[in-house]
Amino acid sequence: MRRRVLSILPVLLALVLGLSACAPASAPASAPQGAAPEAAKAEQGAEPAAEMGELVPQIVVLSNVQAADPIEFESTRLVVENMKQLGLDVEHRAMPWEQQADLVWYNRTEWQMTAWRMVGRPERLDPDEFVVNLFHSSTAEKGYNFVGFQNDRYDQVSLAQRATTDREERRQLIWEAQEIIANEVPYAFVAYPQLPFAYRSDVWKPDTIVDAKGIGIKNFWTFVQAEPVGDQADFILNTGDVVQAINPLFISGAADSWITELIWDRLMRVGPDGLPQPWAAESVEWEDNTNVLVTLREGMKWHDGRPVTVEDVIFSFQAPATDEAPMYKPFVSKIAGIEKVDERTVRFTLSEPWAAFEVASLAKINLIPKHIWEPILADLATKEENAESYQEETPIGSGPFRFVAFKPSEEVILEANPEHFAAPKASRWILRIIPNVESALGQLRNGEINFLSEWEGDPTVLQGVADADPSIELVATTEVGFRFFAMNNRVAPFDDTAFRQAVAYVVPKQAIVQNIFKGFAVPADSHVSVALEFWHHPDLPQYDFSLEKAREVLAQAGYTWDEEGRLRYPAGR
Amino acid sequence: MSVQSASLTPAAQEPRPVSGLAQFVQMNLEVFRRDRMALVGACIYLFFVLVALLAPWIAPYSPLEVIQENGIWLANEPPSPRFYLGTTNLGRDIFSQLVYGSRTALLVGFSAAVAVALIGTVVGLVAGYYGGWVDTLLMRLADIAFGVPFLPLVIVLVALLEPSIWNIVLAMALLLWRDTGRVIRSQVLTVKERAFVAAARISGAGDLRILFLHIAPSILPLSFLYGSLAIGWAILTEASVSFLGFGDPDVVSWGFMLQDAFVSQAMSRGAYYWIVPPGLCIMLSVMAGFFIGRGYEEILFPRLRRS
Amino acid sequence: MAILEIRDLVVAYRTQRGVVHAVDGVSLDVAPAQHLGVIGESGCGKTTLLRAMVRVLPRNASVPRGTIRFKGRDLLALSDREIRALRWREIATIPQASMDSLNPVYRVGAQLVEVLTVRGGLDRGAARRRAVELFQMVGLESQALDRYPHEFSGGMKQRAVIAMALALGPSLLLADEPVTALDVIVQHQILEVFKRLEQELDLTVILVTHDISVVAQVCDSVAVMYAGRVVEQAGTQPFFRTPYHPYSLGLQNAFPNLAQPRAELIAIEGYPPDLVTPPPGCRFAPRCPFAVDLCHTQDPALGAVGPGHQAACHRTQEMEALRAQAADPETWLQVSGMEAPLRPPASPHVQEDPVP
Amino acid sequence: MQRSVVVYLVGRIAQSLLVLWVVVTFLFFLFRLAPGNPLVAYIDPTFTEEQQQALMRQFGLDKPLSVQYLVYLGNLVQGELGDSFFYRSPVIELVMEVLPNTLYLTFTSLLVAYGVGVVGGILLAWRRGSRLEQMGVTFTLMTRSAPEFWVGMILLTVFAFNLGWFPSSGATSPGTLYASEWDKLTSWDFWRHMVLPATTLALYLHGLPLLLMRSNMLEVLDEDYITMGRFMGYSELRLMVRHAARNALLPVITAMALGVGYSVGGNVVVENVFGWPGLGRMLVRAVAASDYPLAQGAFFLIAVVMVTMNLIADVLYGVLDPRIGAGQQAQH
Repeated sequence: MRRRVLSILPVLLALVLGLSACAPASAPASAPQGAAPEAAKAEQGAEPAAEMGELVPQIVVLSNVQAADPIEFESTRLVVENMKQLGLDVEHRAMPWEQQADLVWYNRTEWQMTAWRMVGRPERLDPDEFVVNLFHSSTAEKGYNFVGFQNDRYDQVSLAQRATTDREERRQLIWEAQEIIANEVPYAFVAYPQLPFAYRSDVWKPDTIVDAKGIGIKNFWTFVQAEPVGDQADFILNTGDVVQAINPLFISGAADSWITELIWDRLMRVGPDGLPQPWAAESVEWEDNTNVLVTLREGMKWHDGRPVTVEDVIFSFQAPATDEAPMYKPFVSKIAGIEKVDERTVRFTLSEPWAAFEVASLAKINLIPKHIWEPILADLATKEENAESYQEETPIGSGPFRFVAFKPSEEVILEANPEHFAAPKASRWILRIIPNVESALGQLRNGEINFLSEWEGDPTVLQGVADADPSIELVATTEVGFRFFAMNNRVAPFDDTAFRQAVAYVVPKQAIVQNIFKGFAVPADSHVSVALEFWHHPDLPQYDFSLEKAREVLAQAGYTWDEEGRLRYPAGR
Repeated sequence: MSVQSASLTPAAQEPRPVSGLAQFVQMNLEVFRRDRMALVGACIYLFFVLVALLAPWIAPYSPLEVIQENGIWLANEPPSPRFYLGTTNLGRDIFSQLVYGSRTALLVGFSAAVAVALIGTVVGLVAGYYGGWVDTLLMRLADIAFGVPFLPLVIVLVALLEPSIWNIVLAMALLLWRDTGRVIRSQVLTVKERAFVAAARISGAGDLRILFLHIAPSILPLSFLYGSLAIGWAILTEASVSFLGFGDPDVVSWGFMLQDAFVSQAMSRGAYYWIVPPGLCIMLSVMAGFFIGRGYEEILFPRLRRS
Repeated sequence: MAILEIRDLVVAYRTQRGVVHAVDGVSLDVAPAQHLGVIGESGCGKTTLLRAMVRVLPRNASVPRGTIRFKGRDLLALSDREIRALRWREIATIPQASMDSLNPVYRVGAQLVEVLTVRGGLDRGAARRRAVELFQMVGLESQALDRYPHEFSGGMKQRAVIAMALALGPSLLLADEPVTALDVIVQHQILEVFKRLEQELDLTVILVTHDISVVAQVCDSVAVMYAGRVVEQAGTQPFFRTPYHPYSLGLQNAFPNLAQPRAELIAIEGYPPDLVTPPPGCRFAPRCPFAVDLCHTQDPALGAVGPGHQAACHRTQEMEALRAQAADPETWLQVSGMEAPLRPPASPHVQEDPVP
Repeated sequence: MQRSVVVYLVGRIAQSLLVLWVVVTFLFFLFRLAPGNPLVAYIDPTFTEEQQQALMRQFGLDKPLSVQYLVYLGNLVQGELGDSFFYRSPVIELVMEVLPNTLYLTFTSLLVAYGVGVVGGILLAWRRGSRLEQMGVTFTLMTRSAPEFWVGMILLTVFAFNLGWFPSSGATSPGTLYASEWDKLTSWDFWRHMVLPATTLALYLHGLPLLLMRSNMLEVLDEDYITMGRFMGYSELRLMVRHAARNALLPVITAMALGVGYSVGGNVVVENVFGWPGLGRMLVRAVAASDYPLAQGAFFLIAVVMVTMNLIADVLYGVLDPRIGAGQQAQH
């Protein structure tokens, strides 16, 4: 019941805010509508009423609940306290993620400010997704631009970088995009978390563990290249998530994606350096801005023994274009045509120039066997369900690992495919579902697992364990993802850049990194992570924590404080 | 956690009858006078009630306050004169949380006990006294309640409504009246055949008067028995629900503390000072309920009595 | 030579109110093949006496004094194992409330077979055959062996218990109120069985009852107990013809006697005394219509009043006259001592209070 | 008599079905009437309106509530529980996959608990009034009062993390494949994983049978047939075990049948502490992930086990106690 009431509050709030925003400049001159008696009292003070703006309304800051995301919750608590120092009436409202998401994504005018996080994914190693999706005006209505950021120059720049195939030119554009964001402050950035991973160096040779930029040592390359020290050759890692599905046409849970990557090959792979490199393709050749010639490796075989053919490749890119794999559809939407050139070569024709084609399409689409999926898709076309609901009994791909067993909520077992061109050194790859991180750590210590691929817990605990046990190696990697406070640019007072800048100044990034992240994070200043060294703008305004600076920015923009210390809008607003 | 185990009494035994208010009061006093365990139980509750009432004076800090010194959080501090039980991984005083946790435990425990005992007693009285279709209906309802898994229901309710201790109490009230209701009904069935009830009826007393003045006093000890057991169930349930992460995030309870410790690797840190005290408090308070329950049981079912 | 000699036996119960001497200085001799009836109101210590003989006493009971010699062995000095070995093989007991003495969850036959195999050492086949025999002996059909106790009538259960008691051919049979809970016709049938078996098997029997008509039917001698003491002991004939204790007179008045049917039954006023604080002098004095001052101060000893006839009363000399008075109901209404308790004292068994 | 047994059984089963129907209905509307779109957690914001609609259609959420309800009931009768939002696969397959694990854990811990409880109860009753009894009862009340997850945490810390005797999570060692359920049940590895969770549960569960057994024994020991047994010269052991315990056991066995039902629901916490791949963990996850069909399915299955066990308990009582004839049951 209370929940209903709660959800009405923001509506009312938005209504009031909306009205006051719509109200013409004459608003202050007219009787102070809805003004509290205190405001009237203040007007009787020494200063003439006309010179004082209206009271800045109450602000509600959303966050996840403490139990589910203590980092977010605690950071929010700190920021809220600091915002109060600015003379604001601020309330911290924690709610389960589902409710928070419901409000932020689906009720875009009904919230003001929220703590949020963007997670790192392999495809995000190219800045394109964040640069375009997060702030382009076209995604403001329904897409990722939930803060409703509107900037014409940004729209131009972000799309231009997408169309450019020249790396240096693209870098300049991406830097400009970062500058715009840093100045306009739609987000108040907090930190790029560092992901701690650990493995047993008495099982895996340290020099065969690959640290990928922005992703960490838990990556495809490690899985394929890790070399056992002794007889134990099973690569055993943990996940706290359950495995949802093993399906090449369904982007499901985070844990699932690691499995799909290993079972199914792709034409290209994002390398440890973050750049795409040919994989199942022997070569990828840009004939011009819209035509790409891809040559398939020789001698590849599906796990059922049949050869991988050019027809399979074409099928793999055509299948997602139907409605049967909605999640993969965006990755092939700009492909106008695929043409078989010879038994090993295909030509992709794009509908428009697309710089991210390699990363977002060639390195994204799983190669699937036509002889298996064609009848399945034909059957599904007649049904309500699509390919996402289809679980093969034994998934067949051509990748470096073959499927052995899937015990939902227990484990997934894959075995090495010795016939693969990049045959793994490990003999099996076993993903254990261990809901409690502490159990996972215990199992790493006694060798039940030998690769800690997820650590939701306190990184200092892991550090302590690694320090005490010489055969446990800890590797922390700065993420592509980041944490931030999103400010709804559509609603007051966050519709004012100066106000947003002031908020950015009261986010104590250093303290949060030190106390809440326990040092396992880097203060953030951009939506392009420092992990992406090449793309990250090295010289952005930092908004280091300073209440004075925040007040100064507000004062310069014409904000005032009444004698009770409450923040008021600039006169005339 | 099975709920049916609330009663340790063989169903076949017929409880000792009690009639009249004076005898009723005397019996309640007798419970604590005669049974040392019941007295211990009462003392434990008394202790926790005092702690809960005096929490702001006993606890050195506010339970969720992050304690800092020069901008550094005092996290993972071991027990010391400043922090009797150390601090959490986010720099909160564990002792203060423990003290405030007693408030939640008692609030949940007593309100659930009252709800369960009240509903169960009224259902049992009405079903047993009126019989007929009322009885059939209520007892079918009890059968249904017996078919609903308790903890899963609490989890679902709390997740669907909102994570609040009142929803835990609600879930308990929805289900746990079943044991109380059944036992009290059968007791009413025997009591209502007794001479004094017939006498009251002949002297022209109305149904309500008979029910509440003549029958109710003799079954109230049974309500108390089930009520005191319900206190324990409620505290345990709240702790379990909190532990599974469905608890009210704004309410510090012992279950919340254990959940916090569990997800903050207190075990790996060897932070026994964080893990052990909340569990002990839960255990003590639940045990106190059992002790008092046993006291009533031994008075009600004298054959079990020990010297 | 007596098969059983009891000398100065005292059995005490510890209760919350104090120590109760339920049996207080009893001496008895039982000869082989003797059928002794022990009579008295409930609470007089009959059952305790019986249970003491096989040492199956409640946990709060103790035997501070006395001896029980059975075939020359002192039962009270035997180890637990020895006395257990003796039970049922030598001394079988038909307990009070033998209605409930069968385990409800086992078939009756199985219980009979159990005692035959476990205590009698027979193999299952032999035990089964013997069980059929025993059932025939007590007048039960062999099919009844496969039924559960709750499918039996009261009389059948009693017969079954008798069959069990006879299973191992004991030399002494203790029977505690064997027919009390049965209706008159069944009582009669059971007693017939009893009489027949006593003769056929040459048993020594001690039968405890409050119903003197039962004694008249099946016993050849009688002991009367009052408040933990034996107050009169005699052969059945002399006892009914010339009782020497006023309590015996009262008992005879209070029960219909098959031998001497009477129109009117006269009850003894009051109840047996509270044995935590027994009255000084003769324990029956408070209820005795013939009590004199002496009776209230001095405890009479058991003394011979005839051949094989003993009684404990100060006025045995005048008994002829007193018997005549006793026949008049008015006599019993003028009880001299008024200290007789208004409520029956709680039985020590109900008060049982396990003390470590 | 035979006839009345049949009538009784049919009536009792019908009653169980009625209970299940009410539970299912209650659950259905509880989930559907919860505020917000049930699929909110599963609709990616980038989905087009059409894609969202397609998803709603796929899960049958586009139809009116009453139709949804009838469809749900219809499916239920055929053993279908709908599709999981999260796994996109049939709920029935998912829950049936983990049900055995929950049942193994439940039965193991119950057998241990009832074994210990019954023997302990006999012992305490036999030694009534002694210090042993005092201590035994206090210890049992303590374990009954301690939250299971806390006991589990302590066992984990000591036996898994510090001593390393037992694994801390899961039901099998990594990469273990069993040819059949039988292979799994006869493997040492499986039981090694079972030790800690089963001990935790058994520590909690043994209290009920122990206290019940003790009080039943105290009752039975006062019965005349026990005294009769003494007269008959049976040994104390025989009397305790064959005569008293056999009778005192009846309510305990019934309680155990009920206990299966209650534990299947109550295992939730322990399964989560020990990462046991069972129904309880699945339920908690499903609820947390707003996977309503799965949560409903898991809940339903738990309710089925409970109701079935209640039924079995009732019938068992009649079967085991010769005193309770079918006629009496029919009246009940």
